[in-house]
Amino acid sequence: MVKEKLVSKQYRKRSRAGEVWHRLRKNKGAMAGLAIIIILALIAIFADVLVDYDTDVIGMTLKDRLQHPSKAHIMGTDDLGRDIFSRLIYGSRFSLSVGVVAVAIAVVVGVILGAFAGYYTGGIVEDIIMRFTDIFAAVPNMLMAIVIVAALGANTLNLMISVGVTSIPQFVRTTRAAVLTVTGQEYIESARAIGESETKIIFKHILPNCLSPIIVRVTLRVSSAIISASSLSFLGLGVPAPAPEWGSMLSSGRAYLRGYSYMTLFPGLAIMITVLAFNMVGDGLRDALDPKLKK
Amino acid sequence: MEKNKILLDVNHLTVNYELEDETVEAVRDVSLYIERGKTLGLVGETGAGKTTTALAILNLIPDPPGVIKSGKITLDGENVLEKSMKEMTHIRGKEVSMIFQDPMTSLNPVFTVGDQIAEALMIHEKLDKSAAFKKAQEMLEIVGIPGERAGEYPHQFSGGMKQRVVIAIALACNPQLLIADEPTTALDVTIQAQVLDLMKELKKRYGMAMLLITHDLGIIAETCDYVAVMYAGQIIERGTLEEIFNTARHPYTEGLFNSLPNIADRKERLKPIPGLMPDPTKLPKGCAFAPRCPYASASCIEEMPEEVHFGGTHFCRCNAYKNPEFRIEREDIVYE
Amino acid sequence: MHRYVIKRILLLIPVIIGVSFMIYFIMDLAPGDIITQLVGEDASEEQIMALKHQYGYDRSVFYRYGKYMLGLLHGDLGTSYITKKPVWDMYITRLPKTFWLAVGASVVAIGLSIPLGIVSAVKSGSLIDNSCMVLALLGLSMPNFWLGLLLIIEFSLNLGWVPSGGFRGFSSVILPAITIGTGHMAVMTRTTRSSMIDVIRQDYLRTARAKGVSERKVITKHAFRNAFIPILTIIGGQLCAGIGGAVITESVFSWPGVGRLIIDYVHQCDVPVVTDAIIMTTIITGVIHLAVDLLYAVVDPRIKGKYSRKGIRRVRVKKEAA
Amino acid sequence: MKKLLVSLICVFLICGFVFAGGSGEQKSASAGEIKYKDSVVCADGSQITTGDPQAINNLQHNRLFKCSHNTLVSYNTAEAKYEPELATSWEWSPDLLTLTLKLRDDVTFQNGEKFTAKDVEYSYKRIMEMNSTASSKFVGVLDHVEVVDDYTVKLVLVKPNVDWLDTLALPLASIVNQKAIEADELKGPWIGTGMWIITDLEEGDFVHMVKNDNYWGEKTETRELTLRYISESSARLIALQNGEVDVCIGPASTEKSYVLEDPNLELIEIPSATCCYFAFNTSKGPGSDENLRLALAHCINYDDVILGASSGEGTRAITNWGPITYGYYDGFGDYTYDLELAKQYLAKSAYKTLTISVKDSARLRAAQIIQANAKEIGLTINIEELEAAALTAKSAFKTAEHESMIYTLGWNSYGDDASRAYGKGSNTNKATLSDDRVMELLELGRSCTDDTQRKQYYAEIQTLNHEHAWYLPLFYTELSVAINKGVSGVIWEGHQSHDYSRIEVSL
Repeated sequence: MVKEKLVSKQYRKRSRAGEVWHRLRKNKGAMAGLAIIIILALIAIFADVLVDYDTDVIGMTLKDRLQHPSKAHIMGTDDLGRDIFSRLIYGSRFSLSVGVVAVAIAVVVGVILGAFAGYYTGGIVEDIIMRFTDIFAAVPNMLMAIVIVAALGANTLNLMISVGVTSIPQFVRTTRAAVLTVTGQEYIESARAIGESETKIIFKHILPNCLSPIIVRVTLRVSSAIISASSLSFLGLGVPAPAPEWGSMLSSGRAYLRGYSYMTLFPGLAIMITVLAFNMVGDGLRDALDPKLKK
Repeated sequence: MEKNKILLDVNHLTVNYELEDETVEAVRDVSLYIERGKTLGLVGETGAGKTTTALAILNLIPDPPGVIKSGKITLDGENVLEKSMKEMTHIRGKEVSMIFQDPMTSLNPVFTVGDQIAEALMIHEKLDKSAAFKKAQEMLEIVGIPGERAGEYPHQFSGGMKQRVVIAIALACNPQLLIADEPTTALDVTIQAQVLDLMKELKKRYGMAMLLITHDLGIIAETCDYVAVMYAGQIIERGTLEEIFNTARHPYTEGLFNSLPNIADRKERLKPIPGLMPDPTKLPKGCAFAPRCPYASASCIEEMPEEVHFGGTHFCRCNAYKNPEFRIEREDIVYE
Repeated sequence: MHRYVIKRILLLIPVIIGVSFMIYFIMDLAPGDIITQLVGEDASEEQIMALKHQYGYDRSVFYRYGKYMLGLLHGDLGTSYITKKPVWDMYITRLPKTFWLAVGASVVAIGLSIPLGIVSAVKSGSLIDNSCMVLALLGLSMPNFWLGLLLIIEFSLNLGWVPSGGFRGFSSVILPAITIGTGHMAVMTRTTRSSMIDVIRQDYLRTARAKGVSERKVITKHAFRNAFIPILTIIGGQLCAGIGGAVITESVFSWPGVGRLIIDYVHQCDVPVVTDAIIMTTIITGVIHLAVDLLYAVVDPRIKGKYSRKGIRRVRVKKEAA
Repeated sequence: MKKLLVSLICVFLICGFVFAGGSGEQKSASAGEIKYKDSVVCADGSQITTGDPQAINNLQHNRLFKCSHNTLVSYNTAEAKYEPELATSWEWSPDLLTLTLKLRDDVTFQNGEKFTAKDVEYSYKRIMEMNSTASSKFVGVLDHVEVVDDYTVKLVLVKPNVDWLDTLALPLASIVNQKAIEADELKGPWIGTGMWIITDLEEGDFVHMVKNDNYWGEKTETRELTLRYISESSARLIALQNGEVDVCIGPASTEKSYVLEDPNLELIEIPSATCCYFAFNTSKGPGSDENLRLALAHCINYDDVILGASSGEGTRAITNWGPITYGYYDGFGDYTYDLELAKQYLAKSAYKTLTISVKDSARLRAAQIIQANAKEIGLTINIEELEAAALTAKSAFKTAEHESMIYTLGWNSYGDDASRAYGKGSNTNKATLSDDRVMELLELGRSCTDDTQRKQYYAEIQTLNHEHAWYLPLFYTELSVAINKGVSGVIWEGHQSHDYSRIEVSL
């Protein structure tokens, strides 16, 4: 009776995921971010329903070019008479997919490499993986991405690859560090003792216990991947026209800064809000997964 | 003159920690006083509110979440709680010093120990840097550390040595009151004795009063003039060393003694107090000890016990004494 | 200590070789044809053949890389395909500009974020803290190129206070420095805050307060110095990023720095220029990282001990054979 | 909630200050007697990377070399004639294979060396051996140089070329000094005989020049001249409005109104010789199908293309030829915009899709409009965006892997310039043309001294192009330059290699 009372409500029966979700739900910023992401994802998925690609997004009406925001075009039109709002809606597809796919590439490669490097500490496997990581990490991300895109040619897939590849070192390092801590735990010893295969130990016992730092890094990395991707597009190394990638919309609005600043304002806001949402969720997740960090 | 004998007087101090969705009543209506040159031992389990009481004296309770709800703390005739931040800095370290529980973490790792001692001197004695450092070296010698080690960093010292450094910091400006918050708990037993001896010696040398917080009755027996026992934020019994050790009145105090091993009879089983201290966010209406108390009656759960005085300085808070016949069934304990 | 420094510098060598190999090959893969770039589109067959021979394009990429590395070993960074100038000269004229920009950005970032971070940590949970954190989050989420454009519109175009681009004295550094600094500031404020919050809970601050140190000094002296290491790491990282050239900001502000050098010559497939510039960046980055690591020891005496010990980098664990 | 509120406020603030753009401050022009600025700055959107006139051949460099170096002759566009520069007179041999030039005897290089015929020999030899973009103009054309005496040279050509004088007038044919180059391989070529001495060249930033007080010709009041690189057109114009620069090449078309509104500025519009055209790869694939070519020719809305690609700042091109180029002919008229006709042609074609390769944004926009136009007749167009270098490689005459592309060519004034677009083997022959009759006509034109006859040859080439639609001319880009009102003395050229050497800016 007395004992039960003493068990703090925090520890009352709830799965770990449930516990994290409970903490996350209390974080208003994270929930707002999550809501924005869900809305953006819905917009991206249903972009085809919302706007017609051929007429609204890439169809040009030159007589309507460079119109300031009005009732007909709430965000105005661009230099080829295309409705900026429609293009922004469709552009969510590119920004989100580039961010997500790029990070997915980085996660798959980075986590596997990181797990092996962390598990086979001290061996040649770790040496090779970590030296390669050092080399990749030694080149500033943006430069690396630029060189890769320049070599492969500018298109959406290559954009994803280049942003993804430059994110790999972070995941290798994060995973390795997490694996190193987990590998020291006794249940891994016992798994080894009962003779489970090493691959099984890595993927079944170690990785699931390393998830929190990886999840946090994924969310935060998606946001920077979106910025990197739109930066590359801004430099003309991204999604080829006429696709309405936000970064390239901003870039094309650059020539019309004076007098037509709305052309850069709205894509800029769109990028910022998306990135902000991912950052807020990432922050919230970090706090929720690691209560120590919270005040 | 009589009034001046009392150095520290804490009256009806109540401190809460106000968290997001709950309030911890850490200290509830605590009153205590210390005379000049005397030592008061404050005993109790972890979480009883001993440290909070001590921090309140220096007005160091972390705010938020800590709030001093009511009470008055008079130090040398002045109310500490009414002092401004700046005035407080003149009291801390000068009039009252404090030694903390864990010497491992109570020294700043990035400054040399000499600098850390000298800092107090520079603030209170207005010494310049080199003079302060010299004095710091002297202080180190006093606590038994070679003065030339003043240029070393805390991580180069062992736990016992660190606590000596902490003591040196505390005593650097000759405070009138030293608050020692479990000064030896984190140390090895052999080192404990050394540090304790050092403190006793220094106390004598400087004629300080001391508030010694501990849960170790042995230390109390060795060093204190008076003893106050805290439970769930309240002082439930207070008296001189002899009164408490020989004629403990409160069932909790009694329980504390009973849970000590008997050196004379090693085969005797320990008699721990059953149960745990109540959740400080949900204290019962009546006596906080009632759920664990072998003597508890129905009224104990309902009524908050009053202080019952047993002449002179000895009192306890227990409803059982409403019955004048009540006595604790006491076993003889030989304790030295 | 210098054993450690020497070891770190030696460790940099394989990284540089790796980076040069990687960049050289990627650049060589690039679809453009440097020869056509050089002689123009109307060149005759003989001209093209002669040039191909001259630049080793009639042989394999390994030959070209080998030749390039041989030059590098002799301290010769080679000459640009396009401008025919020594790459070193090209790089060294750009570096100071990039350097000033990086320093300017760091000044903006450090100057703003450390006070903000400290205040946020001390007043954790208050309106000030929340506002600072929201600002930091916005700064983090704002694409550099957009912020740059906004700043140009306002301060150069509308107000005419500062030049809109190019490198012309102090006033021209302001806008790009703010642009880069904002992103840095966001990260640094957050780091300062979390690091300070960790430290603020430490017992030794209570010790300091108990001996009568004023609250202000407790925070700025006792707490900050302990919280400084993560901040130092961030400063180092940002300085490195800055030296590598803030490609985006440099192109928004027509800044003649290293980043623009790289992007301009990437487009023109000038392999030596790009590879060299990236190698130089790697070296400088490595040196900055080393300097930061050495500064750790100055800030925190506990770290100094680690550097003098041997083999701290990796503890080899021998696994028993099953 | 607090956080959300603060975020919202910030967003509004950002919106606020973007839209709240006020107008820049106005500077009052001072009146009085004419005084000139000591230091003049010209801004351009392309960067200068070298001070060696023979290493490179492009517009921004040409502008520099016209200041720092001299050529033997120069071409006066306004009067359409060649004028003496370092040469005082010249004479063709009857077989059109030898050109004899008399040189000035009063010219010294900026390093103090005297200018003689030896320098001409050295310079031209250097070009031939250099293997640069400039070399291609000399290699295969000039055989050798004979120094007759100190002030007379003979240029012996491989084959007759009536346009040879034009090549000599190009900045790449500038005369450099042997001693200077031998002393300093990098900065030696900077030394010429021009009015301006290059003192500082920071590629990606600026070129700084000071006046050569020993210049042999008429000198200006200006003492220092800087060519500055500002890549962003907006930034460039802002710099002009702020008074940081005096000349701004190519203000953005949307921003021209700011120039017109500003009382201190002036907008110069120059008829351009740069033609933007659509080129089919006629050697293979869909581009080899004449029906497809004609179908596209009749469905493009050319006005939309001009509007979209150059913000309407272009003039419709009827023929793929420079408007100031020798032999211009447009007697055949425009392709009619006729969707039915276009559909008929397309029906006859086996191809229903076409890929357009483009590299930069203006061409990309043009491609997008053509893509939309073609959709109306059921022709699917894919747009492939490539790096400049990649596209160059892909569309070179020998590789020719592109299906079609949009290209711009800056036309020179001499007739044989056409072989760049039509000549077999030329890498700027983006149609990969190897039509026998066209090649014959080019050859005839090259060695024909009879004016009428030569013009007829060129007219026939253009007529053939119109009939077969190898190239679809789109528009001539319009050039504009924004300048400080006080600027004078600049020779503005349609091919954009403006001559700044006599620039003066009155205060």
